[in-house]
Amino acid sequence: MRRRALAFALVAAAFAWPGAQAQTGTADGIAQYRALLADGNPAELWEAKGELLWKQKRGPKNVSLEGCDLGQGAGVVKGAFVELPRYFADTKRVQDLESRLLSCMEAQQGFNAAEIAATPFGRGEQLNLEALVAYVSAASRGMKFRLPQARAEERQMFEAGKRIFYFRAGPYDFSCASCHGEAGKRIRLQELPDLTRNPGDGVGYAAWPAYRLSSGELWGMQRRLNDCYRQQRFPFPGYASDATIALATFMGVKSQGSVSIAPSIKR
Amino acid sequence: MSDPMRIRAQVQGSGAVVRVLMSHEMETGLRKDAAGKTIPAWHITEIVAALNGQTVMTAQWGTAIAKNPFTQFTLKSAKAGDKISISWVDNRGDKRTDEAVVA
Amino acid sequence: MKTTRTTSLAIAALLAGCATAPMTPPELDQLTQGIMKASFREQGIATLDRLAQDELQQACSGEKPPSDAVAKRLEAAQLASVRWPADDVYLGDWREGEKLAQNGRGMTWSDPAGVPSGGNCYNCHQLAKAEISFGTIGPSLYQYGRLRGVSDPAAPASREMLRYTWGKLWNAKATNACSNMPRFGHAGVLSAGQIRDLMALLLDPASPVNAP
Amino acid sequence: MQTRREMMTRSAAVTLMLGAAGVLPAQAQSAWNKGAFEGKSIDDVIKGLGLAKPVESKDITFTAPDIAENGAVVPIAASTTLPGVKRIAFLVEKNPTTLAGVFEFSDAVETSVATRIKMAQTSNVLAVAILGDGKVLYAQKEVKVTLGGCGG
Repeated sequence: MRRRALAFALVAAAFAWPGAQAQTGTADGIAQYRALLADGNPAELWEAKGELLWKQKRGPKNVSLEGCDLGQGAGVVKGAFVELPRYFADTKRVQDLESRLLSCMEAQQGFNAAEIAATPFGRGEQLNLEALVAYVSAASRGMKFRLPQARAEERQMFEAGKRIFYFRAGPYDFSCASCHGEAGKRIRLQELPDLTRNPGDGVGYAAWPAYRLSSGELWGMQRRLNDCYRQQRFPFPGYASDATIALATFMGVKSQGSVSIAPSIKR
Repeated sequence: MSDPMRIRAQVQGSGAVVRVLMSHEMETGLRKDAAGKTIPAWHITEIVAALNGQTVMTAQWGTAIAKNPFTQFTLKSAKAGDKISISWVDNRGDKRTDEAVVA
Repeated sequence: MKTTRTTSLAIAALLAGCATAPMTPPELDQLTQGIMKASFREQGIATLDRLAQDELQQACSGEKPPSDAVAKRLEAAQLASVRWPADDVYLGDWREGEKLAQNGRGMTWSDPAGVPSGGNCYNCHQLAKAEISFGTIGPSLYQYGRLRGVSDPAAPASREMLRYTWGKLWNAKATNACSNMPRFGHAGVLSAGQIRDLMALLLDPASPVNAP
Repeated sequence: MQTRREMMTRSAAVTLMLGAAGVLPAQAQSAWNKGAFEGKSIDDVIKGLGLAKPVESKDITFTAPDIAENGAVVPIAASTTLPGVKRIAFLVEKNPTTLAGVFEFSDAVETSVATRIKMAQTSNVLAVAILGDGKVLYAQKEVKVTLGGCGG
């Protein structure tokens, strides 16, 4: 219901958009298209699968993930997503959802985290991670981001994330800020959230993970960032690497107070 | 093994709106893989929807139904607790049936 | 993998070690460099040397742009490196230019080596009117030549605009140090021939960009 | 016409029954209209489905977006309050194969359905309603398919 209301609000906003007249027809068309897709997000298929995987005894140790601490205490899923990345004393690292899930899969279920991190997206255990990410993020749907920044490690990751966000390199001179440093811009017809400030409820950081219509897959933030870096013409950021976690910390802190709609549905 | 469907059936007036999401590749048979080899068509061919065991709607699908298909239809007369079941068969002969209760 | 883990533990130690006093900006810069080094790996044609910044990239990597004086100096250096068409032929085929403008491929780790890159133009700019799917990171280039009074590209009066536009395409940083636009010629993304075709798309009166 | 439709319903029901009983053979595709689904034009499909020439009608309500942000997923819906409509087919004029799907309704459901289709390019999309008396009506709309993202 909430998602539907939001979709209609987006349509209304598109109609009220004071931009160039010539573009209004196109913008309305896209808003109408998105509104028609608002009900029935295939991400639900991943949420359901993820819930089963969370509770299922798996891995060499044959245990479920119900003992996994995502920051709210062992087994607590609700509210965990909107407070990640955060510092974890057991791993002595600031971790995002995906790196934390990997740690739990290794420590509790006996999986080899490095092996899973090296697995290409959409294969093997990466497929299960997608589903787990959908399930965990969905449990915080409608909640506001409130990443902890009390610890020095968390503040340092924010600062590192900011520096990485603005880091220009590669044959195209791109940084994250090239596309996400200014409000009201698009690539083709896709609006680009300004991630240097809070882009608002259900936008930008608050819209991922998401079901990607183009590939029909569920993308977590790790895959989103990975494909951004591919298009930036950068080398390959490791799955759950500190650079990706630092970036997530930067974007998450900038999005404090905005409402998560994850997993959402995206082009 | 195919993943379960998501079926939602909500009472609306004297009937009910049924929304179904299915997990399926719906491969067209026109795409090529990284090595340039054509990926064979793999898609749902038939759907059967039943209310309390009685067929109420059927469908035949080709390759142009989108991946992870979504379908919505409306039962003229249904009440909370009625059982709705959806079955699909694909061109490989894989099949799946899932059930939901009208709420 | 072992290396990655060791490095990330080293970073963790660095993080923990400085938990009492806030890190100074240089310490944070150092921390960031360590994180970058440990996080990226080579994939396909996307080699790690792509992370080595040149002076301009470094100067344009701050939250705020560099000072006017620094920007001016960088622009002058970039302008001096522009390679002008040796045979003085500035315009190619706008039809090829339109194809390049539509093409956003090239130089990613999923692209094979040796395949010519596209120009990515529609990703950021409006060009021909028929294409409604265009980005807005850059200004609209619809009517580019017309609005600048280029009715005959071969006329001497058009020469200044030809050179300005060539300079933009070859090295956008020559006129705007921290421009979001890639340095297509300078970085070897596009060949001189491809840039000629894009020049024609922008400046040929017969191009759909300049259709009345 | 009538016979074909009844056959389709029956065979689908049989498929379900056999499926439930676990005796469905791997290649049980009896009802699937291969000929119609392989059609490469509207005419091919109409012929493949054994239908009369379709007539445009305002009584068919057809919803599709003006612009599809992604041709891989295009939400469409068709409904009608006309009595006697037994089936609704969706056709995409410029797809490699024209017929996307055919929905067949019993009296227990409204003649109304929503689904999502793939479109290879900008094209007319048709909702074709097949009546019990053999009449065939349609509504159509052009859906623009745009190129999105960085395109890399």
